[in-house]
Amino acid sequence: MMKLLSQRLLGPVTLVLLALTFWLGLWVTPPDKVQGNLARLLYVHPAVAWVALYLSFGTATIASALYLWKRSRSVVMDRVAHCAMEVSLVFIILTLITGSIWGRPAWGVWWAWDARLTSTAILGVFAVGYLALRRANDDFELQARRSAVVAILAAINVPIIHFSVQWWKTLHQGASVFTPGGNFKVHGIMLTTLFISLAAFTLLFFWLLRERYRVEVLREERQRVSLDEALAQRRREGVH
Amino acid sequence: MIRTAWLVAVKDLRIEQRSRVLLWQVLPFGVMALVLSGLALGPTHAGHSSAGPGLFYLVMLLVALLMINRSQVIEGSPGTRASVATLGLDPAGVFLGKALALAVELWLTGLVLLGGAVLVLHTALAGTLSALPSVVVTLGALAAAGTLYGALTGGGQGPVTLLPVLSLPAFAPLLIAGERSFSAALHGGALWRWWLISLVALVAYLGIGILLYGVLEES
Amino acid sequence: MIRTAWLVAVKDLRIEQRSRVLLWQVLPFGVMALVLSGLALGPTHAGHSSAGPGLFYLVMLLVALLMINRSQVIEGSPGTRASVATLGLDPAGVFLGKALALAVELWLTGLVLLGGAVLVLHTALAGTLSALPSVVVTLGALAAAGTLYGALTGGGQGPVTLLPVLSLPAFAPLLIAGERSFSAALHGGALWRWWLISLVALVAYLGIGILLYGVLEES
Amino acid sequence: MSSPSPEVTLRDAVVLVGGFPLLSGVNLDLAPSSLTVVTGANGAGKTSLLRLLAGLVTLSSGAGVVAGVDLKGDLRELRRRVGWLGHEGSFYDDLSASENLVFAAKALARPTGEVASVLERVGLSSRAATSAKQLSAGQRRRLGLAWLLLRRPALWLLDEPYASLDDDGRTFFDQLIGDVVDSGATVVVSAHDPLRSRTLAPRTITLAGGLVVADRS
Amino acid sequence: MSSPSPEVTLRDAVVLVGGFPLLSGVNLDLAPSSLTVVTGANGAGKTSLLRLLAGLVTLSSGAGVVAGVDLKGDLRELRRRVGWLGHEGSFYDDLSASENLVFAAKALARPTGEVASVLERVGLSSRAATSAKQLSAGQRRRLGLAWLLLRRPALWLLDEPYASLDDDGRTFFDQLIGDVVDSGATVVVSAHDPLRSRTLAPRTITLAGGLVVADRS
Ligand code: HEM
Ligand SMILES: Nc1ncnc2c1ncn2[C@@H]1O[C@H](COP(=O)(O)OP(=O)(O)OP(=O)(O)O)[C@@H](O)[C@H]1O
Ligand SMILES: Nc1ncnc2c1ncn2[C@@H]1O[C@H](COP(=O)(O)OP(=O)(O)OP(=O)(O)O)[C@@H](O)[C@H]1O
Ligand SMILES: [Mg+2]
Ligand SMILES: [Mg+2]
Repeated sequence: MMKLLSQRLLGPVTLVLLALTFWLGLWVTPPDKVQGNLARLLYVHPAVAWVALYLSFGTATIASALYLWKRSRSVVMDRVAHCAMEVSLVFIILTLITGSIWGRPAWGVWWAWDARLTSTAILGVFAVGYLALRRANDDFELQARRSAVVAILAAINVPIIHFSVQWWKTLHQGASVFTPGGNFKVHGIMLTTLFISLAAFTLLFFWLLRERYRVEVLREERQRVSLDEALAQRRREGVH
Repeated sequence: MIRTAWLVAVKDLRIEQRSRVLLWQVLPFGVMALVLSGLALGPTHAGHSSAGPGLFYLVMLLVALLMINRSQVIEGSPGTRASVATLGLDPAGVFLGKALALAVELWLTGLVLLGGAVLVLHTALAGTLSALPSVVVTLGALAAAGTLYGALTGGGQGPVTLLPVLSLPAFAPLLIAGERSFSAALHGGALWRWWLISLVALVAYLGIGILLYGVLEES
Repeated sequence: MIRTAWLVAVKDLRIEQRSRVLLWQVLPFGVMALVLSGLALGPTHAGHSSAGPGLFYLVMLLVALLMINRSQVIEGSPGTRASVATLGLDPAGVFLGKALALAVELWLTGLVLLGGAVLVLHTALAGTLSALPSVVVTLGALAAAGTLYGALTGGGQGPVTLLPVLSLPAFAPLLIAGERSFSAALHGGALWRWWLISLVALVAYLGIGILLYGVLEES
Repeated sequence: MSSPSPEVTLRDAVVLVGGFPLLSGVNLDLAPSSLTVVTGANGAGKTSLLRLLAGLVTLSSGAGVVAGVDLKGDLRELRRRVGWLGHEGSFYDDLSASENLVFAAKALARPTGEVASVLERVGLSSRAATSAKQLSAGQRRRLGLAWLLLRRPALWLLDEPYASLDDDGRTFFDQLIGDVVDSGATVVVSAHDPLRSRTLAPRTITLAGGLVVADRS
Repeated sequence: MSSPSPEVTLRDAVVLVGGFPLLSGVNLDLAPSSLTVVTGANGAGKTSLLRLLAGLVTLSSGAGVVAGVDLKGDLRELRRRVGWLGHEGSFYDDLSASENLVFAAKALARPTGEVASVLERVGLSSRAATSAKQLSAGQRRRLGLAWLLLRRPALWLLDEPYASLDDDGRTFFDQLIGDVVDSGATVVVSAHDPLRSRTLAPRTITLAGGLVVADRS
């Protein structure tokens, strides 16, 4: 019952929250004193980054670990990992795009050699590598195992990359740009909007993941139909 | 010769397209290498856009090494080489075809990486655009030279690691010429002189290849 | 496990020694790449000894890619993999053995290239010497990680080009840590913190390899 | 036919690679200590069947137990129990014939003294120091056999062992599998020619289209 | 025996690779439009002899003329006149069976329409779109034959063509070489089995230790 309800409601609630975020972000919240309307990216960029880095990559990693673990080794886990990684790649790209759009007027450049930017790009390449590996081999089992290992290997790099942010900064001052407190005066309404955006994008992630998963299952079902055909055809090869 | 060249180029590109190595493997590698070399230099050096052309060409060189390697791998096992040898293809045509296929791949990668350089290394967009003809010629020369050196080291599976050693000294002048004319395009300067060097190198390598490729082929 | 590791390491090193790939191909490539990346940056950047550590590690990374590749190639054709699989070697031992062989090769190359850096990139000799322990550990971690990624992409001949894409992001933190501690050794600074990161990475990769290498092996 | 616990049991075994069914539903029981010849037209699925039994490909659907190991279970354990001789060489090309065997012997914790006698048996003594990639086709096949002789597995899977062996080689080979079966191991051979030795009376299984279509003892 | 101009003439032919003599002084004359079978123990030098005739290795000492080309001369010209079927596959693994043949047809300026009929002849019609690396051992051999059928060379050099062909394949193959010889081409085959077809009466040459030790018509 609960399950059914949540299934029904996930999509609509996500849409409502997203609409609310945009309404609050575009019309209700005031423009920033320094950055003007540009600061409205605050309601998109951090939320997108949160989904990309932690939510979807994390889901993919946990699902992969569960797949490798003998007792829970199931196709479901492999599928979840695969789908979450795809969603993650999309959100990483969105993070890079929104960040770049923000960076161009804010810092005058599209890209800076900041640890956070670099680490985000690196994570993106990890995701691409993962997806590339998935198409590199015919053997389904091998594929699943290898990509699960890649996801886990990628995940140990996340903390390393994460900590290197601080170390890098302490060594190279001036590269740090992420000081929202300095650039924004976070009013109550802005903070609320920020949180709503986080919630909205979180739900969006789950929604996308579920849809992607459904598509994957459908694809596999279609494959199974063509598979029966292939089996019949192969068997016919024997009879002359 | 032209017919053979076309045949070979189409074959190579079809194999490449089928295996999607360019899209899924070479391009991400290029992007990654660009980012990494930026990292290795640290923000002080890489932040300067003056390092842009050099890094771009360095990465293109590494990408080219991968692709030359691949261009030899798809020629297949010794058995395949033996039978293809019995087709009696015109070696000049084979050379041109393989060089063309390689050039197409390098141009595609170069385009993406130039975009990356603009975004990541802050090379100016206008200057980058005006460097385009020189980049095209330089990458073409790289493809021609690479095909020659690929044939030199191809064949057995042993000497794959030999390729970088042999080809890097030959690529160095190309790298310098390309970097100079790219820099000139960015900051003003004698663009055409360096451009001309690349052009001469392209013509020279094409000529040498057409004349000598037959000598290099698997005996 | 230890016995298997030793057996595998000796086998890999013997094949390497017989084919002389390290001496004749990898080393010259490393030296060449060092010189070339100096060239690519132009005199303004490369002349500074501050670029030394970064370039050294960048080149070591490229060398490592070549050697990882090679370490998979010597595992031979699918047929060989199939029969070796039927020997039932302990995968943890195989992992350790291959990582050890790779590490030995990387250490040898690193030693030569450090000499090159002192000569060509003007890094201070004393500082370079004091960076040695951190270099050893970092290269060890590179070998462990590289063996893992090599097994991931090995097998068919297709995915060889996949190796750089998959492994470069993993190598990036190692590169940074190595570069930092090398720089710290040269100019004074928190050497030990970076050294520790490399050590943690080494232990982590060894642990993962021992646990998961079996999962990766050709099925 | 079905003795206490059959060495090989397959039920509706399907092997898919890239969406194509290499095996399309094989049912098979093989008794321990038996000799089986698998025949069939080119592309019928002989190699695929042997690879499945060796744990070199995974079962896509159906069920199977080989040498006491479930095919859905630990394939590494299975591989440890079988010996495999394929179309391609099965050794390190850059090591010499004897170095290859020494490696195998050490990996199996077998005394390395056996190597020389095994080389002698397969007629490669004069090529002991030649690197494997320089051996001729038949010599490579013999080296593969030598590797198996060292292994002494419980289940021998031999894919067209006759191909490129000369007359002596084939006679030796027939003797060898006779001995092996007598000593209690199970042997499965794929072949296009009937075995020559009259003293061996194998069961012959014919494949077509990835299915068993005939079975004759 | 020696008709107007023999297709193959070898005088004391020696082939050295890495200091080892693969052939140690072969004397041989082959008439045009003849069928020759080369036999010999494993490692006797059969493959090496065929490779020499195909211009795939160079002559270290001695002299030879094959298909009108001096072995010390333009080997590329020689390769253009012979057809070679080796142990390994002889095509691009990543292209499909028919794409491989279309490539060959275009390279030879032959109409690509022939490809379908050639595939039909070697029994690979149902695998036309399968990539060469996925074919079974026998199917690869058949694809190699198809490649030669397109080529229609003057001198056919076939290294153990029987290996891994099934019954049908061998019968087809015997017919094929009968036709080929009748149409005026010369065929040299290395084999461990005698040819099956009784209508073909080949000359049989036996090698041992890189030398011709027997010659029987
Ligand atoms: C290409 C450029 C950029 C990339 C790749 C990028 C990436 C990221 C990532 C990965 C996060 C999540 C960090 C975490 O939660 O640990 C983040 C957060 C954030 N980014 Fe960006 N960003 C970029 C540009 C910018 C710009 C130009 C600004 C504003 C001037 C900005 C402001 C923020 C803020 C305010 C947050 C949330 C607070 C925080 O955790 O620091 N970003 N960004
Ligand atoms: N992706 C694919 N598409 C179509 N057919 C495929 C594909 N992959 C494999 N095959 C076919 O699967 C079969 C594999 O058969 P297998 O190698 O087991 O044959 P075999 O009985 O050993 O034959 P041979 O006697 O020639 O060795 C072949 O017919 C091959 O063409
Ligand atoms: N470097 C070397 N050192 C020693 N022996 C070598 C070397 N290179 C090649 N050989 C030998 O040369 C011979 C090559 O013979 P070839 O391949 O022509 O034999 P073949 O008659 O075709 O045998 P098969 O029937 O097994 O195919 C083999 O005996 C091989 O061991
Ligand atoms: Mg087979
Ligand atoms: Mg031979």
